[in-house]
Parts: sequence; structure tokens; C-alpha cells
Amino acid sequence: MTKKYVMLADTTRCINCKACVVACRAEWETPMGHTRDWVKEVEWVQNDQPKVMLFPGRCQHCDDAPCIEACPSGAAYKREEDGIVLLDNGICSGCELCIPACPYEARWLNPETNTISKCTFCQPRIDEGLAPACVQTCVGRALVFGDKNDPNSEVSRLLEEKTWVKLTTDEVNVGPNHYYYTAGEALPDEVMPKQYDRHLSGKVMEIVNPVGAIGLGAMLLTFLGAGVIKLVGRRNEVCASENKEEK
Amino acid sequence: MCFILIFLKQTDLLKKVNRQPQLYLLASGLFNQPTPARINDLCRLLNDLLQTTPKNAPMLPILKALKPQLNYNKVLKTEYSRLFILAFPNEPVQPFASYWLESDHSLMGNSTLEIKKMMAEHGIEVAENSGLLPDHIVSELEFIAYLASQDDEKARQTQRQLLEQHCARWMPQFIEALNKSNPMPYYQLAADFLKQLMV
Amino acid sequence: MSDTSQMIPVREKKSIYMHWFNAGIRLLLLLTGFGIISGELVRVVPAFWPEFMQGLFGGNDNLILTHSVLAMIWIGVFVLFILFNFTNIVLPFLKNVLVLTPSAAIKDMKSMTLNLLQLFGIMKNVPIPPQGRYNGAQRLLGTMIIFCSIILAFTGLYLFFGPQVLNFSENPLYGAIFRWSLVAHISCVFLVVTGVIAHVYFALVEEPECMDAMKSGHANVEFIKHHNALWYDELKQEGKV
Amino acid sequence: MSTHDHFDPSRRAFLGATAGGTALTIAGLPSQALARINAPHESEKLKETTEVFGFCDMCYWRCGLKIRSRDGRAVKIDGNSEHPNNWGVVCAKGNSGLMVAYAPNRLKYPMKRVGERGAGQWERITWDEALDTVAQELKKVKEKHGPQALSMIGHGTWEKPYHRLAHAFGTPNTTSPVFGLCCGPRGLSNMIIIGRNLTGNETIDLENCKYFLMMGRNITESLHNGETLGWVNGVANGAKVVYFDPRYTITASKADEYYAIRPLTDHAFLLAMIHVVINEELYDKKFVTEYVDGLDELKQRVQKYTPEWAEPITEVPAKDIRRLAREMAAKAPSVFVYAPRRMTRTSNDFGMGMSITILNTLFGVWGHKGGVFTPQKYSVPEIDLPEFKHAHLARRAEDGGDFDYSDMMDLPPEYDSNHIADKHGTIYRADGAGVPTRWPVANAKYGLTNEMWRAIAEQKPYPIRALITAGGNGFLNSTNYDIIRKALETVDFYVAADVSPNEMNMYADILLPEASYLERYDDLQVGGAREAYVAVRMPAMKPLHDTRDAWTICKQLADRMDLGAYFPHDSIKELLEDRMKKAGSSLAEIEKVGILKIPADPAKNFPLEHGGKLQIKTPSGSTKAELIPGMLKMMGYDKALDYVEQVRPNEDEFHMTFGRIGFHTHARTQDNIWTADFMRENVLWIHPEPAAKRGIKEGDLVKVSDRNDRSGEIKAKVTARIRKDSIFMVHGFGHWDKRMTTAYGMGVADSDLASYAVDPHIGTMSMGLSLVKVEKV
Repeated sequence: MTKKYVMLADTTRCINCKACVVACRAEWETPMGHTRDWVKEVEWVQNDQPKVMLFPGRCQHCDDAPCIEACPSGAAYKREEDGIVLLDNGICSGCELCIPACPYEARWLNPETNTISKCTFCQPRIDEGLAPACVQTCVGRALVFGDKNDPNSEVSRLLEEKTWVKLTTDEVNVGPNHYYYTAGEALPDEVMPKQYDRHLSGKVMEIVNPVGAIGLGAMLLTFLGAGVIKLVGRRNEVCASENKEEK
Repeated sequence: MCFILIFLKQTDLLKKVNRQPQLYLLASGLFNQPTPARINDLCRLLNDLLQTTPKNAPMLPILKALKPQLNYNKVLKTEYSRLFILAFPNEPVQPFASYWLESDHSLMGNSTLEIKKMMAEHGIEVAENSGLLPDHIVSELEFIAYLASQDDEKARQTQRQLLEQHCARWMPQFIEALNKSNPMPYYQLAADFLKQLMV
Repeated sequence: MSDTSQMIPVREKKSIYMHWFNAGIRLLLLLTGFGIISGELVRVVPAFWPEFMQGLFGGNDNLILTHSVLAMIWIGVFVLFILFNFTNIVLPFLKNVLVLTPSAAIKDMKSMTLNLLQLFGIMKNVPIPPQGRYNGAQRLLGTMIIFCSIILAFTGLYLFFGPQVLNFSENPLYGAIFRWSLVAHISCVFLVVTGVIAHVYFALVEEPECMDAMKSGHANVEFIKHHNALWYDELKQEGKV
Repeated sequence: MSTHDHFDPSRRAFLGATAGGTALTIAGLPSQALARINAPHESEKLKETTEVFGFCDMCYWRCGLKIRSRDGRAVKIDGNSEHPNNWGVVCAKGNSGLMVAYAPNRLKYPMKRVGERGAGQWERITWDEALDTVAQELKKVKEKHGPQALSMIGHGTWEKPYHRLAHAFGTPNTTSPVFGLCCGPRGLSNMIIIGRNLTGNETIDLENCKYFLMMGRNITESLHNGETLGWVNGVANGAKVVYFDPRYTITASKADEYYAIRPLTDHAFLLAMIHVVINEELYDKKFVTEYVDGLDELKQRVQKYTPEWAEPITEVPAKDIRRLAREMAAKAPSVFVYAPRRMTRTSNDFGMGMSITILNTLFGVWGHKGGVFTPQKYSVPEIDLPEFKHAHLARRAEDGGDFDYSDMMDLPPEYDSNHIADKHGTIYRADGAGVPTRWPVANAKYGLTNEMWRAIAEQKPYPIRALITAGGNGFLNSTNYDIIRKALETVDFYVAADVSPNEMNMYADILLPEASYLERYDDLQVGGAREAYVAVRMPAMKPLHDTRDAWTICKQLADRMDLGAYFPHDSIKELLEDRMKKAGSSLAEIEKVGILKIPADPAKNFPLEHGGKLQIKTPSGSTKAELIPGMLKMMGYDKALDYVEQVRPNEDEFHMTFGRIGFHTHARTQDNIWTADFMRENVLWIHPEPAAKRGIKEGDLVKVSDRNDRSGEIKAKVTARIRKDSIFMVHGFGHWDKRMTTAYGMGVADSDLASYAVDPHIGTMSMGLSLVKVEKV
């Protein structure tokens, strides 16, 4: 049975201490000004009581990842054996087609490698059986990582225990694998995925393909038709000439 | 083999007709902490160079101008500390490659390790008592001097690589910062000299 | 109407080789190219193809390399051919083929439409205006392919070398150029392939004589007279027939 | 809307994506079926690293660490999952420790001042020159003024060797801010009432506690990994949290009930609680009869403190006070009244502290599950050293425990302030800590740093001519900059040892660059939690630049001052080997695991759950908790138990409050590029109402000024998370040392606006009394 890695974030245990962010920076030497993970602090007033919610975030390793769909070279791919969304630096050209595609704004162009960078669930670490850096360091133990397909895993247990939600809307639901526990609190708009966007070139691309496909199809049909008619024509000619000979 | 600061004494290397090692040694020495002994070494070195340098060399005027500046005094020590140790926010003249090349301006970045590895490949490391990091300008220049003094292809290759792919990426910024922090003549000239050396 | 009238040489061997080389390598480029493009947004063939090709080449990086090398061979050979045969082959060919003025374009359109319609037995008895060495359809197609090929070559070069030599993070323009090159590259592929379908059809079904000509280099005078009246006149003047 | 699902990422997702318009392919097939291309890919490999153990130095909780190194440099700091201080987790500060070592502006070489003191003109010198100078100058001072003329102020880095050096030198005047500027009132209250300090690494059974009454203990932002994690677990285990703070902190956002209590009035609220608990007999009768003295007297004293009396003072409804008292009693003894970490706020913190201890004692939390556990101790004897001249101080300073009062009553009652020594010739501390008629109950081990600065500045009661500082930042961790400046300018000689530059060591005559905690061995960390433990700190790499570890520095100084006998080992490593042998193990042994432990023992930790007895010994010798401490009555200090009216802002004024944020430690990490990245400068929190009145909008620049014409300019954060009569700013900003290239000139220094009054009974600072005006600029 294949694995399915998921991340759980219990927002009631998160204290916005940023340990996960620094741990990630140290582990993967991400350049300043960029980060693979973050904590969003949302504050508002509800019947004149202030309220604060905290949302640790990172790539959500979606099942129908729009970034993979947008990547021309297949540098963005989903690893079959555990479903994490990775990036093949060898192939990535840094064209950024995937960046606006991500509803969670998890992807960015790394100025040091000139390729796209994002959370990999610490793929090199988990391949060695280690927890992701952010999970290992999380002060409130708000982050839990594991294999959802393994009924004995902690994540499976927790998913059973409580009601978890995902950052999805009716418009945008690409099957994220990052779960959140808010103790029933509604998710604030600030953390909701944005309707994914395209560069203008991407938008054109969306038209080029179908149009091209239709064009090709039409052309094929035309000449198939022509071919048939031609054959029929030939047949008639032949028959005609045969008839002549008979006479 | 540890070489920083010991290397200066290896006069046989300095006798070579090839002036490159001396030039880089001089540069290295100029940016190192000024001590009476070191200043003497530098004078010796400078005299050698003044003799061997052809009249038309662009380097010559700077070397000549440098000569009278090469005498040890307290002001020099303070100036050295002000410029390279107490980097103030308005004029950080950090003498470390890593500072200029790492996105967080931290020391001991990957750039430092590259140099360390390069040195290791030539059987060299920074002397522990020197208090210098491998990518400190003094270490780097002295390393180049060492490479220039070796006449094998590997050394020449490393030197080229070092200058073109590493030094070129940070020393110009360093020189600019140094110029901005209106240094005393000694360091002004050191900056000009290094600039000249880079071209 | 097959009578054994004389055959005359209409093509040099090297142009013939060139044609088949061109055809072959473009086919390979098409197959590898379709294999490279992976993401839904850009992909033009069902996923099984890229999956098969990338698996076959042990990773897309190899496939991309292959595609690029082939393309560069293609470009190289063409450049050389053009350099060495500019006056004697290329220039006349361009003269005959390129459609640059609107009026010419309209003229060719007309004849092309007639051609196509008559395939379906429409307007059978409307005479097609006399054509030169290449008829309207061929000329339009040729012109289109020439321009597309140039675009394909340049965008292709950028797609391959751009990311390697430029720091995309330095200037957003670099990435934008890349993305637009991709659009252009794919659009041109669509256009060319579309055109080639017609090209192939005529060669195989309608006018096998042309096919022969492209093999042997000789064409039947009767055929020319019938299809390319103007050219026939030219040949007459030149005393080639 | 969000998909509430446990397992299957629903098919809706799938269709949603296909509707995206990118489905059509040349074959016209819907994309998803064939969408994903499964092609071979190179996946990244984890780089090799070597691992050493250590404990953190980014704050004072000292979590256990595992440090990964590659190519001779530390690359990642992980937590040691065996260490009871953090169970493997590390906060942002801990993770950013690397940037202390790699900071381009860290202190790299020994330096000698050449310009005016504090002008920041230096020149690099050799270690020999530096150490010779220090030794000479200190000897000079000793000859002219006696050993007590040296003061050692330590903070931050591992300061033990400097204490030892100073005590060997013969001065009692060693201090660090932990008592006078931070936890003093809290530790002292516990100590004096029940003989435990419950400060440092608290011994609270957080996981099993069922009710937290938190008096401004912002445990999620003034965070200590193990403590915070324990608390979060406790809350997850169903503990109720009632949080009191003028500001709606992240802790408040986790609480079941939040009271924006009127600043400085916690004491009043607590007295009302005590009133209810006693009058309604809600206290743990068994515990009280067995282990507590003075209930009746206390009852008399708190009669006037009814909830109705407290309501207008605290703005906490009387009915709620009653309810909370009853709720807690119902859950007792698995309850805890949580004191703030830094309790130097009001003009009577001692009283507040004692009322907290009293409440906890009445609820019988001591020795009970879910209350306060009794720690175990790992016996790691000190190395053999010659007698110290000030043994009664030195011995205490040497052993690990805080607030040791064992010999506090040695001091003779008769005292003449002209005398600087008692009849045994033992010189009194200059700051008056533990000195009769001055601050007799103040902790004499850590002293009153604030009073020490004053003593130096005013040269009273006797001259102090030389100063050693080991880490710390006298300016930003204190509040009276003039005193600090005067002190630093007054002494004949000032030597500072530190890793990073700051405003205080800017004044040093000699600056000694220390190796960071990632580059050196240090003395053992001996601690007591449920399990007893001893932990080791190993170097993860060679010291960078020309830096040396504290022990080497102190030994080399001691040798130069003929005090070598107090530093018998050539290196700290040898000292460790010696000590570990005494502990019945070896350095090699502990280096393998990083920490040696005696497993937790419920019978010892929770004696009252296992039919055991609770061991109590108060400073006045009682074996029962003293609700009205006899010692205080003797000194007439018991009036501290009564509420003292606190300052009130005028119409146009605010209470000046300040506090911590999760990723900054005090004033130490603002220059750390990694932590600074989250917050370059602090902002002024102000409630929308007063803000509107002053035309202040989010992000506006405002001027804050107190009644002493101290002021600063800072950006405003308009938020309902603060009381209308208070403003707040994060502590530790407003650095003016130009060497601090990241923090320089960022934000405002709250400490320059906080009050510098002292608690009348124990001499600790009262920082919260400051009242400020705010106007738009």
C-alpha cells in the first residue's frame, strides 16, 4: 500500500513563536526575504472582544496540484509512493508559470539557484526517517506529520479523534494534504486559498492548446473526407470504364 | 601546512622574477593588522617591488605613493580597527567574502567553505593563531600569492577561478565601502592598490 | 491520361536529400517535443506519451537534451545548406514560394480555396487560374512554414539556453520571455503540423507525381503543363522542354 | 467553506480542477485521468553531519540541544529530546543561535579603548596585552581600595567563572539582574513563606494541572520551551485557563476567560481571592492543618479585602472573583496561581508575590499531582577549591541552587552604615542585599543589580573603582540610564567580556571577545525536575576569530593575579573530567548522551499522593508554611502583605506597559539577523478610542513621553488588544550602539520609559509605575 504523507496543524497549540520558520531557514539555507513556511496571525474583534487565530502554513502538497499542471517541463511533480509534491531542480527552468498557479502562495524563485523553491515536507529528512524540521522543533507540538494511509500512525489517530478542516473553498479545492484543527472556529478569509491565477502568457496558453487541437482535428477531418470522396470518384471511374469495355 | 603569516618569511619565493606573489602578499599585508614587524616586512617587500616593477607599469605610482605611508604608528592601529573591526552601520567595511556574498550577511557562509576547500586542495589551511577566517581578505590575498608562486597548472587554474569567480564578486564592493568611509591615506592607497590588482 | 511523354529534371539531388532530412528530423523533433511538455496547462498530447518518452529516456532532462541536440543539428544543417546554395537554390525557391504582398496572398487564397473545394467536387468546372512552379496553396504553406521554422528555432534556442546563461531572478523580463517563447514555440508547432497534413495528403493522394518528383527529381512535362502552366511557359522560354 | 473530511480528499476537488479550463488535450480527453506524468526524477539527499550535545544560551531556561556540524561549522541546532527543559523542541531564538556565532559584527578580537569612554574608539590588541592590562588594573584597585572595590555584573553568557574569579579576588559585589530586575519578588515570596523559590526552572506539574489562574504570565510569548509545552499540554488535557493582563496576548487568545485587569492592581484581586477562599473555607483543610501556620491571623488581615472592595480597583466584577475562587477550590489541589515571570512591576511586588504563594498554599498545591512537584537533585560535587574570603557568599554562589537562605540570619542585628563589614570582618555587599537596615531580605547571591549600579554611580556606601561585566546590557535591562552611564564613567577601570556588542560594553576599557556557546565547553548544567539531571555543553566547532571561552579567560586572569589556585585546571575540559569523576561518571560517558538522569520518582515528586510527607523549611526555621512569615514580622516588613494604592494616569496619560514576544530574548536578539527578520522595530500598541482622540492611525509615527521628560518616537499599532488606559511596546528595542548593525536605531527602548522606583521592602525595581503621554508627530 502506498504512503500518503499529510501535515496536521493544531491551531489551538500554535503560539506563533516562529520556531518552524527559523528551523526551516537553517535546515535548507533559504535566502533572506524568502521562506518555505510561515505563521499567519489573524486578529479581529468579535462582539467587542478581541480575537486572535494562528495558522502555520506551507506547501499543502495538493492531490490536484495546480503547480504541477502549470509546469511545462514536469520539474514540479508528485512523488507516487507518498504523494508529496516535489521539484526537480535539474529540470526547473525558473519560468515561474507555477507561481501564480499556487492558491497558497507557497512557491518562489530562489535567487541563489534560479529555480523554484518551496516546502518539500523535508523530503531528504523524511526519506531518512526523520521528522520535518518544523515538526521536530515545534514548541507547542502544533505540527504533526505522518502517513495517513498507516492506520497506526499518529496522524491517523488524530484525524480520527478530532474534526479537522482544510483550507479550501467552493471555488478553490485542489485536494490539499495539510489539515487544520481550530476547535470549531470558522476559518478566517485571510488564510483561504486564492482563486489561482496565470501570467498573461499562461492565459494565452490556455487558449492556444484547445484552438490548436481543434484546428488540427478539423484539418485531419477535411482531408480524410477528401480522401474518401477521391476513392469513391476512382471507384466510379473504374466502374464506368469497365462498363465501356463490356459494351 | 599552515601558511598565513608564516609565509611572509619564505623569502625564496619572493626572489622569483614573477612579481605576482609579491604584489598579492603586499595587498594581503596591507589589510592585515598593522604591527611594527609586519610593517617592516611590507617595507622590504615594497622595496623589492619598486626595483623590479617596470617604469610603465600602472602599479608604479601607487607603490611609490605607498612608500612614505609604510611607517608604524598608533593612528594606523586605530584606523585599522575602526575600518575593519568596528563596522558601523553607515560604513560596514567587512573584510569577509561571506558578508558580501550571503543573503543574510552572515560569516562562515558557503562562500567561506568554498575557499577553505580550495586551500585544502593545495594542502593549506589558515593558521589557528592568526584569528582569521579562510575568506578574510588577508587570507584570500595571501592564498592567491601562494598560488601565484607555484608554477604548476593546477595552481594557476585555482588562482584564475578564485579571482574570476570569487574575488571579482565581492572585493569591488569591499573597496567601494572602504573608499566611502574616508580612510586615511594608507588605507586609501591600499584600496587603490587592490583595485589595480583586480584589473 | 498517363502517356509516356518526356520526363525533365526539376530538382537537384541535394534539395531532395534536404527535403527528406528536413521531414525526418522534424518528425523526431515533434515526437520528442511532445514528450517533453508535461503539465496540463501546456501539454498537447495525452499524458501517456510524455510519460512513455520520459521513461524511455530516463528522465525529462535527457529528453530535453536530445530534443535540443536534434534541433541544433537541424538548424546547423539548414544554415550551412543556405550558405552554400543561396543563389542557385535558396533564392529562386524563396522567389517562387514567398507570399509577401496582400494582393499576392489574396490571389493565392483564391486558387487554394478552389483547389480545396474541387477536392469535394464543388465548382468542378471553374478553371483554376494558371499557376507558377508552386501553386497558391503550396506558396502559402511554404511561406507559413518558413516563418514558423524561424520562430521555432529562435524560441527553441532561448528555451534551452536562456535558463542556463541568465539569472532569471535578476530580471522578471527573462522569465516572461521564456513563457512567451513557450507559447510561440507551441503555436508554431500547431501551425506547421496543420499545414503538413495538407502537404502530405496532396503528395500521397492527389498528386503522386509530385511524390515521384521528390524521389527522382524528374517531373512529367504533361503534368507540369497541366498543373503549373506559368512554370511550363518559363521552362519553354528557357528551352528546357 | 471548508471540506470537513477525515480521509478522502473528496472527488469534488477533482472536478473543481478539471473545470479550471485546462482539461482539453489534443485527444480531447479529460485531463485528470492522465494528468500526472510519472517519470524518473532525481530526489535530493540529506547532507552528512556530525552531532554534539549542548544546552542553549539564547535565554535563561537553557534547553538541551543537539548541534549538527558540517565542514567544521555548526549548521543546525536541534533539541535534545532527553532534556526535561525542552523535550526536544527548540524555539526561534534557539534556532537562531547560529547567527550569534556567525554575526559579522560579533566581538572578534581583544580591544583596547583609545578614545573617550563610550565613544566607541578602539584598537585591536593581543590577548596577552589585554589580560596583562586587566590583571594590573585590578591589582591596582585592590591595593588602593581593597578587594570589595571590584564589582562583577554578570548576565547572559555562562557567568559562573567570573563569579568565581571575583569571589577569589575577595569581593562580595557580584550580581546578576535575575533578582533585582526580574524574578526577585516571586522567588523571595515563595522562599519566605514555604522555603521554596519556585523560580528559575519552575517545578510545576503543568500537564496534570486542571486550573491555571495566570496573573499576566504570558507563557506563550515570554516562552520557555519545556514550560510552554507543558502548559499547552495541560490546556489540551482540559485545564481551564483564566488570564489576567491589560493586553490581549496570544496567551489570552488561548484562555477560557480573559480579564483586562487594571494595570498594577493584581495584588488587590489576589487579596480578594484570599478573602473569599478563607471566609468561605474553600482552602484545603487537610493540607492547611498539617502544613500551614497563621491562617487565623491572615483571616483578620484580609477581612477588609472583600471582592466588592476589589471590584472598583481592579475592574474585575466581584461576582467573578467569588466564582473563580470557588471554581479553583473545586479543582484544588490540581490548580495553580501563575506568577508573572518578571515580577518587578508595582510598588509592592513583594506583597503581590506573597499573596500568590498564599493562595497556592491555601489550595494545597505543594507536593500534589497537578500542583507543584518536588524536584530531585543530581549530586555533582564541586571541584576542590581553597576557602573563599567571602565563603558565606561564595559557597552559595558556587552551588547551583537559587535563593539559598541557609545562613541569612548570620547577619548581626546591630548595624552601622559607616561599617562596611560585620564583626567577623566580612564585608557587606555594596548594593545592600542581605544587609541589615538596608535590604536584609534581598537575595545576597544575585544581589540587587539596580542598587549595585547606584552604589557604583554614587560610590556609596564605599568606593567601587573597578567593574567586570560578563554579558548583559546594563542599559536596556535596567531603567535608569543616567545611573548606569554615571557608574560606567565613574569607575577607574571597566573590563567587559561578551560575544556581541552592546551599549554597555561600548564603555569598556578592555573588551574581551568570548567564544559563543556553540564553540566551547562550559561547566555542567545540574538541574532538578521530576527527574534529576546533569547535562554537558560541547563545542560544535572551533572558536571563530580570536575568541576564547570564559573559563580560559578567567583562569588566565587568575594566574596573572596569583589566584590560580581557584582555577586548578588548565582547561574547562579538564575541570569537567574532574567533576564528572566526582559525580561517579566520566566526561566521555556524558558526551555520548549529552545528559545523565535519575528517572522521575512519583513518590519523591508527589509525596502527598503517596502517603509521604512534605518537607518544609522556611528561612525563619519553621517546618510549616508561614502565611504571615515570622521573619518579616520581626523586621516589621509584614505590612507588605497589605495592598498599596498604585499610581493612576491622568486624563491624557497611559500606563506604560512592555513585554516579550516569542522570538526575542530581552534586549539580546534584536541584532540577530534571523530573529530580527520577524520584527525589525517595535511598535506602540494603542486602543482605537484614545488613538482616534489623538488622530493616530495605524502606522503613524507618535511621540511617547513620561513624567521625567524621557521620550521616544515610534510607529503606532492601533488595536483593541490593549486597554484604553494603557499602551504597550515589545521590550528590547531602541538600540543606539552603532556596532549593532541590524538593531541600531530601530524602535524605542521601553526601558528608557519604564519607572525606576524600587520596592520599599526588598529593593527590587518597580518598572510598571511609569505614566506616559502619546501624541502624533
